[in-house]
Amino acid sequence: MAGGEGEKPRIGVFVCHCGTNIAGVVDVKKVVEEVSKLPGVVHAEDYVYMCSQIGQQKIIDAIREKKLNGVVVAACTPSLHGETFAKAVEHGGLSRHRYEFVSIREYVSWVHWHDRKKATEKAIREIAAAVAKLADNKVYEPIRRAVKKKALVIGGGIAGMTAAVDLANAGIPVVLVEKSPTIGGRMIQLSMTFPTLDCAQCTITPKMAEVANHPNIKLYTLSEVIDVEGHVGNYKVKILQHPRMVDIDECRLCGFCERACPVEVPNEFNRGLGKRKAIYLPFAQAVPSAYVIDAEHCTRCGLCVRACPVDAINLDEKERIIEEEVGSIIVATGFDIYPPENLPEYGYGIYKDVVDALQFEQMIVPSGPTRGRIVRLSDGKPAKTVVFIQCAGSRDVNHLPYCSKICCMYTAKQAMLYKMKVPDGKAYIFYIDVRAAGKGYEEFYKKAQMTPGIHYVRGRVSRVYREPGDDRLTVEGVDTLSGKLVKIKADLVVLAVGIVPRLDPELASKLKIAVDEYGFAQEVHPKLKPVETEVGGVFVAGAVQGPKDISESVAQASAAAAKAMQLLVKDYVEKEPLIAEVDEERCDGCGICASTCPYEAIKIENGKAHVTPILCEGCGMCVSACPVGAMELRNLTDKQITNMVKAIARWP
Amino acid sequence: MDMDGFVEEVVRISGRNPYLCYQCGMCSAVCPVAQYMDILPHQIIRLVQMGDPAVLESDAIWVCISCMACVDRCPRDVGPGIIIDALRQFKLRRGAEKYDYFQVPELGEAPSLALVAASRKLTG
Amino acid sequence: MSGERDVLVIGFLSRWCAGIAAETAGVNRIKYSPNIVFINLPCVSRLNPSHVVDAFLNGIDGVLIGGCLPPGNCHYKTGNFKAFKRMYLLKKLMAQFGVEPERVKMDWFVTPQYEKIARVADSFVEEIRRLGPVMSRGEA
Amino acid sequence: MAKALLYYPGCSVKRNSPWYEKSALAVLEALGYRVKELDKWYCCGATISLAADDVIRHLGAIRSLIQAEKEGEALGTNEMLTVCPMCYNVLARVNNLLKRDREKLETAARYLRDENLEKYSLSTRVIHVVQVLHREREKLGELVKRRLDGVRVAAYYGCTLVRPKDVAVDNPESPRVMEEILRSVGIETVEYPFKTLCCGAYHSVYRKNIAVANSGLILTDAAARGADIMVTVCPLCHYNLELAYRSMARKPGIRVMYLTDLLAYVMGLDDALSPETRSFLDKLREARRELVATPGGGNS
Ligand SMILES: Cc1cc2nc3c(=O)[nH]c(=O)nc-3n(C[C@H](O)[C@H](O)[C@H](O)COP(=O)(O)OP(=O)(O)OC[C@H]3O[C@@H](n4cnc5c(N)ncnc54)[C@H](O)[C@@H]3O)c2cc1C
Ligand SMILES: Cc1cc2nc3c(=O)[nH]c(=O)nc-3n(C[C@H](O)[C@H](O)[C@H](O)COP(=O)(O)OP(=O)(O)OC[C@H]3O[C@@H](n4cnc5c(N)ncnc54)[C@H](O)[C@@H]3O)c2cc1C
Ligand code: SF4
Ligand code: SF4
Ligand code: SF4
Ligand code: SF4
Ligand code: SF4
Ligand code: SF4
Ligand code: SF4
Ligand code: SF4
Repeated sequence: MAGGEGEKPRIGVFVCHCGTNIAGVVDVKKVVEEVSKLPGVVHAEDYVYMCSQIGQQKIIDAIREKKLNGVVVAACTPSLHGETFAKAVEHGGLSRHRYEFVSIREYVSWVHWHDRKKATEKAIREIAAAVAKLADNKVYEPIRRAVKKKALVIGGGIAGMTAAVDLANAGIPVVLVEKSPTIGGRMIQLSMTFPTLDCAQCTITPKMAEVANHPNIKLYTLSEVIDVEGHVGNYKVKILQHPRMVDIDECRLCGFCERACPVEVPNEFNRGLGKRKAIYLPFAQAVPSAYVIDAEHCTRCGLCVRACPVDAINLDEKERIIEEEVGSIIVATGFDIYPPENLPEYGYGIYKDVVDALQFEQMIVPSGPTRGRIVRLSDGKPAKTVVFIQCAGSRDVNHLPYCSKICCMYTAKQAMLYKMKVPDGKAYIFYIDVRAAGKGYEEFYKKAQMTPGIHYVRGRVSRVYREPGDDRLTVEGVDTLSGKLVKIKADLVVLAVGIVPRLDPELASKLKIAVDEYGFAQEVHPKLKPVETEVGGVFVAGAVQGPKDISESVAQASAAAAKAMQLLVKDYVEKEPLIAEVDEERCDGCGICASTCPYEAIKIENGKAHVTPILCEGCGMCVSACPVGAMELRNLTDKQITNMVKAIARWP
Repeated sequence: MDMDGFVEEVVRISGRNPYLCYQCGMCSAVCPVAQYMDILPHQIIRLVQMGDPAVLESDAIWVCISCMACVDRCPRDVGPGIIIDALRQFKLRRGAEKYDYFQVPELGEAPSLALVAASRKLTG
Repeated sequence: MSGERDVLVIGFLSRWCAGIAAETAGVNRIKYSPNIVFINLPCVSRLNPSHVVDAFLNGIDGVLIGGCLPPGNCHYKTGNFKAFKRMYLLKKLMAQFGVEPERVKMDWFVTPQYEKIARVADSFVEEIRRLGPVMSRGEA
Repeated sequence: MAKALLYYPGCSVKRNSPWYEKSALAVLEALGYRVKELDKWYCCGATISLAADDVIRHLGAIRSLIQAEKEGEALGTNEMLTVCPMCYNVLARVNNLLKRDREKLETAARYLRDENLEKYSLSTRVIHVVQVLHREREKLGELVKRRLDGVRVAAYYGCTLVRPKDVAVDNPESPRVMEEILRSVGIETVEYPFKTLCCGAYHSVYRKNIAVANSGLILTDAAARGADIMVTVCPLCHYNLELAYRSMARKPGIRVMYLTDLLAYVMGLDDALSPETRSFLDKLREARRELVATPGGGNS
């Protein structure tokens, strides 16, 4: 590969129009004209779509024909096409270190559309800075780091399980960490699922069994990731496992302990509609298939210990910390529903007959707290009229400004399932818009609309209350289409609550992944990198990244697994060699740099500082800390920064 | 009465953006006096969006009592009650008055604040 | 350019949160003053106070330093905190160079705060306009 | 330590509800407050001007806020007490408006400069008597002299105490402060869904039918749930509820009174009560006491 070192700079500048995205604001012809005059520039051209095949070929041709030893591309952003042009430059026979990307779209045309003249000037300044920097860029060999061929999946819902099984099937060992006592996530709480109306448990339990039995999957339940160290290909994680107090291998599911236990608490599995003991089996198909003690409510009375025929219970079990080394991490911690308590106007928490959508799912399940009967929870009488309130908390600046995406569909589903159970019942669905964009979704919605007894009412409910002496609820609202105020007597009101991410800020900050303004995990690019995070080797899957139904969660999980595989099938990752470098002549071994480095990448040996390449992340903190200027950051030296500043200031 | 540009003026007086409204109907549902209106609050906002001056002739804009129920609950923070007040202002600033002191039967008995409020709302 | 020249500001951004916030501002077409030119660094802790001084000597009128939020939790663990301490000292020293300390501004951003970056850029450029050009810039 | 409050009376309490003022001030005094009426105050306007381009109609409120700031210094308080929730609403909203919108403050200052009023430094905190009672509810409990066992009370909030959100004294959708105050003095409360439904406000002088209908619904619903008394803190709500009551053919067994009347009664502050209120409560108390004392006695 031809370098540029020592030679006189022969730099080519390529300015992209991006259709009118850039050229509509920046005067690209003027840019080309001006940058041609910059010292070291021997070639400059513009093209309508630089990232197209033709655009890339222009770069390759120019490198060859004009004997360029440096390339500056001024276009969108490095996160979008940085790699595209790096490849093209390499194709042309230059090192990628002889190329600089300048963002004149996101940083110029898209933010300065109100001032074309100044936008053009700014584009020129930016290019001038890159040209100035490029003159001193050196070529370095990449640093290689061995890859730990193992993956960590956080969260054992449908997304996490899918990702884990995909990886495991590809022969990659997987560590699956689940916070609750069982895997299954939200999906195991559901009755039937749209758009096919098949049984959620029947779909998900084979997947759970696969996880339980897969030789390549190590499952830690009641566990949390408490520490993450390292980098793409090489992460050290610490996992805290809370005591289960029941031996998974010994427990025979006889249930004697449960009968003996005197402590009863609301059952979270059906959102408090039923009760469970302090020692309990979360649900029949739980994985691992063993009882568990709820440490928070257990009084340590010991009755269960005496009842257990196989001595499976150990009340003194302690939490433990497990360390694992993995090459990649997939975050799939899912979602929670928006707390219905925040909507007191709908009577949740005041009237028993107002339930949230997850509770309603549990009422439909034959094994659920109402044995599959749709009844008034206040008196057990059949629910002949049910009102569903969509967008309960969603699309509302007072609650969640975004659309939760799944509630239109699950409400249509719930209304249809209700009608199957109560053929003479009436269902009213209050909605703003019905969002049914998906394969088979419109058809599903249509089916709900056509079901006799289901009435879609386009409007909002203002309040739900019980009139004195009435055993039903009064629902007041409006039908915007007829312009009439409506009042419905209902036996049951179901709140189609929105969904919120379940991403512990602490976990996010340990992983160093970004979250969006609502707390959902932030992908790198909504279209082109939807499962990648800013952190190398860390991917996201499922509802933690944004509202999603099961199909989408599964698709994204498989995508995340594929991305992890791409990384884990390699023997090593190549690392940018743009790290810190010591000038041994100048270094006097003071050690300030070593104490500054957050990665312990610097050691003082024989009175001189030494950088361990594999550890250095290239932050440059040590460089600016060194009192004698002995430390430099490759291709971002003090001289280069100063030259960039000068170039910006100099033009015109 | 010259209606040209009435939407712009209503937007300016209210300081609110009627185009944010997605016609959910929450304002009409919560309005404590909606059943006395000839058109409902969400329809008032719709007519403003469409620039239809018929909205100024509705009785509903005089029925609204600025109770702020819709303003607090509107999921798009449109402030329907504030826009309705601006519609009244638009008319009042052009001389319309909705309130005749001589109509009041129990002037002596009602608390002064009822009279002050009514005259502010209905006579500008 | 004739008469009093307009001001020119450089913004050094950490390329993680702050840089992505600036990029996101672009994706969302949030307009801000073109008088600011950004230079992305791996981390604002790469910045040496001398670079800032250099900038003023070369006629740059203001320097904005955009790190990641919150201090102490940067992509490189402690980088933003270290940068903060350095720039704090620098601001104290600046008066001695005869440059108003207000010409240096440090702020913190997280990715979703893309509107903040535009707001800060605008208000900083305005502030620098109030202070006026630092000195005449070299000819082309 | 004597706690002090600056008192903004407003037009209606003085003119239409002297007994409300009396009982409110008596209860506050019993709680150890020094309540000083502002030397000068200006009409708040009863309803805030919602026009974004309006300043003139806020001037009355601004003048009062400034006056409170001035007088507060000597008294060592920045709290301006209101008992009428409409005054509370207007004053608190104007205060917030000024805090949010400096330009408005400056425009107002331009008008006010002519009158030699200094610029307002935004330190006044507008507070409603319900907020004071709520924060002192433990102490209230200690001051109880009479019990009202068996008496059930519905609290009515209306609009202006809870809307808009930025001046709400409690969660606007399900306020509880009055119930908590009542329970702290041992009074049983009744839940009903219309405690923040508008009573009809000024429509009682313009479209009386609306005020009568809304207030009537509020009253009958609470009565049907077993409330003996409906308490309010607003002279206009009080008027409308009574208006509705008078116009009802079948009268529900419920009596409207001010929250502070009831408190004054249980605290034994008899001088602060109108003779009618006092005799009504005496009788009710007797009746309920017998009921509670009779074994097996219950609802008949
Ligand atoms: C009422 C309702 C009805 C629905 N009906 C349907 C339907 O009919 N069809 C359909 O397609 N979709 C439906 N959905 C949506 C469906 O539930 C979701 O798409 C799906 O559950 C998302 O899966 P997930 O794995 O991303 O998240 P989850 O199911 O939430 O799983 C996340 C898992 O991560 C675990 N976890 C959380 N935090 C941590 C942590 N810090 N460490 C370790 N583990 C952690 C959780 O315990 C959980 O097991 C419905 C949703 C609701 C609310
Ligand atoms: C008007 C319009 C506006 C849109 N705007 C947006 C937008 O703003 N944002 C957004 O996210 N999405 C947008 N989309 C959707 C977006 O275009 C699609 O999601 C995307 O193009 C789908 O990509 P694809 O690769 O699946 O299919 P395609 O883009 O259709 O690519 C399929 C390729 O396969 C080739 N092909 C077909 N048959 C054969 C064969 N038998 N053998 C070999 N090759 C074959 C075709 O020639 C084609 O090149 C828009 C779509 C339309 C129509
Ligand atoms: S390189 Fe970037 S700026 Fe140019 S056409 Fe492609 S996307 Fe647009
Ligand atoms: S008694 Fe023992 S074996 Fe039986 S379910 Fe309980 S823990 Fe398991
Ligand atoms: S020790 Fe705990 S789990 Fe066991 S019976 Fe007692 S309370 Fe229940
Ligand atoms: S999916 Fe439907 S119900 Fe859910 S928030 Fe969106 S529009 Fe509302
Ligand atoms: S700070 Fe500089 S001089 Fe000191 S040891 Fe590090 S490189 Fe050497
Ligand atoms: S550049 Fe950063 S990671 Fe590398 S040695 Fe210096 S301080 Fe450490
Ligand atoms: S509540 Fe708001 S968004 Fe809904 S119809 Fe009324 S004004 Fe429009
Ligand atoms: S402000 Fe007017 S329109 Fe809005 S709820 Fe109150 S009375 Fe109805």
